[in-house]
Amino acid sequence: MATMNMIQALNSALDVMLTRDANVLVFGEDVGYFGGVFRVTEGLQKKHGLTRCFDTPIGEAGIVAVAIGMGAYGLRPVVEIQFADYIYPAYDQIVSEAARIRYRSAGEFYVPLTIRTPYGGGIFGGQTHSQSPEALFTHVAGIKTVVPSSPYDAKGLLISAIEDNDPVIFLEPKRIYNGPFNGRHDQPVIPWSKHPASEVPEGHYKIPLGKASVVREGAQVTVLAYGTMVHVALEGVAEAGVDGEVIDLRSLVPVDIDTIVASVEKTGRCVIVHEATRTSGYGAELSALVQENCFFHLEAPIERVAGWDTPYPHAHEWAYFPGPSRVAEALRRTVEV
Amino acid sequence: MATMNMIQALNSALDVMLTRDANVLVFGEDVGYFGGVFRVTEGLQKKHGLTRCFDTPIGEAGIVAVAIGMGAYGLRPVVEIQFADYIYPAYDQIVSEAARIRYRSAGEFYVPLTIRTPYGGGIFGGQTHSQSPEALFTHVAGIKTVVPSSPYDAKGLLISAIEDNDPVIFLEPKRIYNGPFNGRHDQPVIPWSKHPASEVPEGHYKIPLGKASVVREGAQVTVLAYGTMVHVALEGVAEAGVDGEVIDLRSLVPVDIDTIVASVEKTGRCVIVHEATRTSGYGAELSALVQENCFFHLEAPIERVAGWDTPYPHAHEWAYFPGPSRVAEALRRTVEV
Amino acid sequence: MKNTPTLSLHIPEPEARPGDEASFDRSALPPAGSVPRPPTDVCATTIRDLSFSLIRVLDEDFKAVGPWNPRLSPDVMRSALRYMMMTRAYDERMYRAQRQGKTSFYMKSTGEEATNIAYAFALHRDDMCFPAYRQQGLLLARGYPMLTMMNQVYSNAHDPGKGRNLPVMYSSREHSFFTISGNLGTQFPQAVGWAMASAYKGDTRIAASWIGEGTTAEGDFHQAMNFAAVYRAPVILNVVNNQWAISSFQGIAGGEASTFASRAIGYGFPGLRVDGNDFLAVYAVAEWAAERARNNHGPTLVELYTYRGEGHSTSDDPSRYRPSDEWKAWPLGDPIERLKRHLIGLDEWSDEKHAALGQEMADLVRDTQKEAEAVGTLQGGEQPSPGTMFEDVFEETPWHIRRQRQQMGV
Amino acid sequence: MKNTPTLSLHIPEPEARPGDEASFDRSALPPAGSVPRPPTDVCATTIRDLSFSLIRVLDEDFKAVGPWNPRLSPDVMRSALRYMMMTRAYDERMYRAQRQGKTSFYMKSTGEEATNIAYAFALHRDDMCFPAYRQQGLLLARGYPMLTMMNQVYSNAHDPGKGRNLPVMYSSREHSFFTISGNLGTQFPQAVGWAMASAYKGDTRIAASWIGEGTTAEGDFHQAMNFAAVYRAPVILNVVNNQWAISSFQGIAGGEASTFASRAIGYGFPGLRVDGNDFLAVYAVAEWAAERARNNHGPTLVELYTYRGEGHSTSDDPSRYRPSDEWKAWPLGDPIERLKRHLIGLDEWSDEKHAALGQEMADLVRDTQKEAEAVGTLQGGEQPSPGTMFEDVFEETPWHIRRQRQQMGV
Ligand SMILES: Cc1ncc(C[n+]2csc(CCOP(=O)(O)OP(=O)(O)O)c2C)c(N)n1
Ligand SMILES: Cc1ncc(C[n+]2csc(CCOP(=O)(O)OP(=O)(O)O)c2C)c(N)n1
Ligand SMILES: [Mg+2]
Ligand SMILES: [Mg+2]
Repeated sequence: MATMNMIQALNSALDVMLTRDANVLVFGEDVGYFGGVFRVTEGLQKKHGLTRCFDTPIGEAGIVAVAIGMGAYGLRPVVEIQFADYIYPAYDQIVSEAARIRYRSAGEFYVPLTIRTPYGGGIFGGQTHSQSPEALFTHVAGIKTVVPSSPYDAKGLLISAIEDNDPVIFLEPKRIYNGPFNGRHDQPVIPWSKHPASEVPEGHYKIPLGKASVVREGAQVTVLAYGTMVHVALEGVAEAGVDGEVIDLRSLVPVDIDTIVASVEKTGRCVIVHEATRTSGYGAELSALVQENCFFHLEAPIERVAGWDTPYPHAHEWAYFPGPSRVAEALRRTVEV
Repeated sequence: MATMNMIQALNSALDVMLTRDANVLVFGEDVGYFGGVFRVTEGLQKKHGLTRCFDTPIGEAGIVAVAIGMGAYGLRPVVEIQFADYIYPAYDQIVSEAARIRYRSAGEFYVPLTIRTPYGGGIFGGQTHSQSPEALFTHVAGIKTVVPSSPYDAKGLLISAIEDNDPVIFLEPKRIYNGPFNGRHDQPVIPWSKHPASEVPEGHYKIPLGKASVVREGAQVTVLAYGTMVHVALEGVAEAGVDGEVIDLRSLVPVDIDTIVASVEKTGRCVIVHEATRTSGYGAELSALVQENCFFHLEAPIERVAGWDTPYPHAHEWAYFPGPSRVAEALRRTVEV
Repeated sequence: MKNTPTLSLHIPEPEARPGDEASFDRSALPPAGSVPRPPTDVCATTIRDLSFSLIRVLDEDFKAVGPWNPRLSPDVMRSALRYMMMTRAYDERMYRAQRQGKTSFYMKSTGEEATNIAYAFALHRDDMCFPAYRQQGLLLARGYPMLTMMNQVYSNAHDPGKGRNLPVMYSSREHSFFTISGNLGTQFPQAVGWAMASAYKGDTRIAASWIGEGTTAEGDFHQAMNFAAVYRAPVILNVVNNQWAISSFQGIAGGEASTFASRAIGYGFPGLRVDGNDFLAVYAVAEWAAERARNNHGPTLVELYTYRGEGHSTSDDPSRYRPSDEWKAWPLGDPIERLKRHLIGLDEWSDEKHAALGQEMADLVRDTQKEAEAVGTLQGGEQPSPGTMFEDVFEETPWHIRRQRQQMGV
Repeated sequence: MKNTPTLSLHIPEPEARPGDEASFDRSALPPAGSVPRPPTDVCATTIRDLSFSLIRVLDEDFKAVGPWNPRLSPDVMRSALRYMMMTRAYDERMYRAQRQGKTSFYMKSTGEEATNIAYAFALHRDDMCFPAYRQQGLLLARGYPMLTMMNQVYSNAHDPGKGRNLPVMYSSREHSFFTISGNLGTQFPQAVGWAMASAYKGDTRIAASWIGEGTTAEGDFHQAMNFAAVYRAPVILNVVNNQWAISSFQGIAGGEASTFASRAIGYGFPGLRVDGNDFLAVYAVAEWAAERARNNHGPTLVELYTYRGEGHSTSDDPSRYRPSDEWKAWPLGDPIERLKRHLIGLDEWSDEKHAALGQEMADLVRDTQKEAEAVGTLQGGEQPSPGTMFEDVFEETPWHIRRQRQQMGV
């Protein structure tokens, strides 16, 4: 066991996999010599060699496309898209190719590709360094979408993603790379070392894709969240003073429907929290799923707390970011019904 | 008034706008001399000239990008993406640029761009000529998404889209270009000429974006649909023998919330129908909206009838396509609660 | 401000439209044998002019001339002729099958057979190919069963793709033939990735890919070119310039002001232009590029200069946008006819043998078609079961797809 | 199967890393004045060699020599010098303001001032520019108020962008300066579209755009090149090759095997390569390309060969990936220093005047900064009201955004 922040945990996952499997290789913009703009690939080129962790041209479509070709060859590429906001040039290769090749070829070819990308707000990144595009992937058959919320989960989920034989979009909530930010931007930053989930085994371990984690048990209302919003949700529960059950989804596709349903059947109430713009966000799918599966248990409308339906505005970081107070308000409304 | 099928109505809209406004121009793959693979732009180059309706390289990103630049200049480009399945190479230009330029520049620049694209299944087009990607646009702030279901609406909505000062994704349900297909693929095709909505004025008229149309009034259950599914929904209502109120949304963003809420408050029940894959489809947003706005009126779970969460498989056209029987089943389940 | 003229927008137009006389004046053709053949380890910067020339081996008398003559044995050439004729016969039948309603769609490769069949001979059997939709000849020439191809076209129960793909979207890992995509150009950078993987593993296999000249306009063309250049990937990137996309001529794709082969110059690797209707020339160029790749000298772009003899697909009617006699006017002839005449000139073939082979191919295709139709077509017979629709989305089917399958009761 | 060697994967590496001695051996520099200047209506196919050369006007003694000498008046050159120094002073201050926490981010253009300021002089005022994030000098030289730029950087209440954009993402329709995007390369084909629109309307205005050499790897580079070629758009496409993207050198972008200018060859239009640290050379090339575009001869690609003197942005630390003395080793010097010495050589300038101008610029920037900070910074003072966040998503705000605004109570 070692104490790691999320960057270190992700780095450790890559290191473990590069060490174990000669078919794993890591590449992307600035990930080689420099070690990535968020330092997640630091030291890997030096340790594992130039051809196993290297820089690429600034062409996200090309990065994903060559990774698909490598996957077809039999490698297990792990690529970094520098910011999720820059994944769109690769969108066609992801949704028309990576997601389709197993189906198209009836299993003759498949793409064991992991696409890591920092996402989400809270860092004054403005419109093009803050986006949360998960719903643009959850709608696409053939892709898994995963979001960790702690160093421990990050490493275990990333190893699972790399070992998975299907393409995985691995969204890294960059706001919590260094600490479990709970949305209280006016308070000092808490480092991961103060949090139990920073205890991370140094070797190989996995957290299965498709399994949620109940991070706080509660009886009054179910809160569904992922990424940074798990910590914000916990803070919102505290602020509202309600007995909320907070579920960290971890995987969005496949989603852990059993854990969700069991909780909502127990609480009869549900609040969904995400950073992405509200309309057609993944919260809509969650709301529909809960409603379909738990209709007769619901005692109050399911609420969504989400990013506003605008681009992410630089100076309005905290007015845009769905912080604990907005979560708390929704919780109060929900339990009062 | 003339009798038009949907192709003719769309052609007429383009012709009217090319005639009225020298800033309107039309381009895309095969749209010039040939008149488009679905013939929507037939005759326009000959009538309006080579520079007003022309062919482009096969580069969807380039098509949308140059249209954005033209929009910034002051033109009103109308581009065709040959199939919605091929819009992904242009995705970055659409979501990061067209959708953002007004916001980014605080209104100094804007993009009065219309992107027409045939979409949807029912034509044995297989995986790459059948997709319904609307939810990938409804999630993006700054884009309007419009889907007509009849010749009359198609022309009026397309003219509104062209005159709109923001980018509009205009999805043309290709299965109903020639007739109001109701999902009964084993029955002879009905031509538009038998349908009242094929009566189309030859001149200029508009149908406002953001207004739904109640195509069948009913008391028992509300059915939300758009595009081809409007006709399938009507057929499903008939098959189920329920008194369904069928709403043709026409615009997905902005959506006509008032019409939806009024109907569901009346019926207490709601079934949503779309062709797109179910998970994170636009039906999820509709379900969430209905649930949030009408929770205390709901007497049964909202159901979604949608495409399966797989790519669109060629030989299984009718097993995949959400036809009237699947709608009818959902309606029966819903009214029986 | 200076007094400048008003600007005007240039829209490229082909030389001839329906009703006009077909014309290929622009295609100034250097004589066969006139282009030098550099060593395969040549520095790309010294052979830029090859991008603007045209490598030809068969001359007007169907003799093989010049430094690019690959000196193939008559046996190899007869075998190549066989596969070209097999492909043409196959295309002819499947086209008709679509017209008879037995399937939804078909795409012929008439006139372009040499552009890919030559690669089946020049490449190793396990070199990986990333084809577009018009390289069926390559698959036949690699020995893939024609019956299985027909089963794919018919989407019947024996289609290895389980009826999921449009007709002609073949896939065969065993034949090193990558699953064809309906999205243009996506396979080009994937081929580069496969080649990079092979180099990364210290393998000896190389990759090849094909796209049409229209498809070079996609961003993926640039990704392929750039990644191939940066990492010196052992890959052959082929652009089949058959003069037409669907209704748009190669000028709309960017072919008015330069050649497609010359795109390679800006990336710093060789771009060769070859008579695509000359089997020997295509073979020679493929062999050159393969040897270069295999010896770690990196990628080659090959422009295969040819003509699409038939409609784009069964959904197309070319008489609406080009003169109906344009194929006849094509100055580089028919690859089958040319190879046949070459072999006859060598006394290794005859009109009688040719007619007999034609008949043999027609019979083969007809018999195979009967077999395939005995299984089923899109319209009837044995078809893939709907339940298979839910398989292979993921390696393991997750709950939501399982639930949907249950809901459908299959 | 032949006995071939095993393949290996090539990963480009720069000549020097931290700790190594800085080196630019590869940059073989032709002497100033040695490159011929063709007429602006030249056929592109005849000047392909210009893509591999380097157009230079100022020689080692800072004299203007050769056919590209634009023969600018001393007044114009002094004015250019002023804007280059203004830009450098502005960059210096704003960089420090970020370090002081007054804003979140900043990007300097140190060493690259000539690559865009020369265009402010060579283009017409209403020619439309589609910049990347490092063309602030162009905006200053077109007379945009520095105060407004600072308000943008500070995201304060007077930021015309209402605080929505990252610092340095300016926009000014009045100054024909398109709203800067955070997504690399998207503006390149947009500029082509604007130019096509101008041509379509029979206007006389042309467009210009700038991207970095790293950004040429995006698909949008290819879209811009291809659409510009096909429709002969009146546009100047500039690639600022400042040797580095963030931490990756120009070889990772495809610069090992060819020049960026040579990319134009495959599209059939001129690709010129110019000393980007030589104001006169950049001006001359801009003027040439503009005249060509204005006379309906279509696009030009310009590679501006320069060096990024500072970090990529305030988020970057270049000492981690390149020798710290690399800028000093850059063989083409500093554009400000070179223009200064040229003017001094002409007896039109002096060290004293230069020092005074330097002081004037520093004072100007300091005073303007005070004014801006009196309004507010990202950390305090008058800021855009949160309600404005909901404006301009659409021309008319639809119900769902109105409802969200109400929910937020602003
Ligand atoms: C991304 C994408 N855009 C558009 C299409 C529609 N389409 C299919 S084939 C074709 C023409 C391709 O022309 P070319 O590349 O020259 O190939 P050829 O058919 O001539 O072999 C078009 C536009 C597509 N399949 N994919
Ligand atoms: C589509 C996209 N991918 C990645 C980035 C992240 N990024 C910002 S600047 C930059 C480097 C650009 O280098 P270059 O084009 O050479 O421009 P320079 O900064 O040297 O002027 C990168 C990778 C981005 N902004 N957009
Ligand atoms: Mg073609
Ligand atoms: Mg750079």
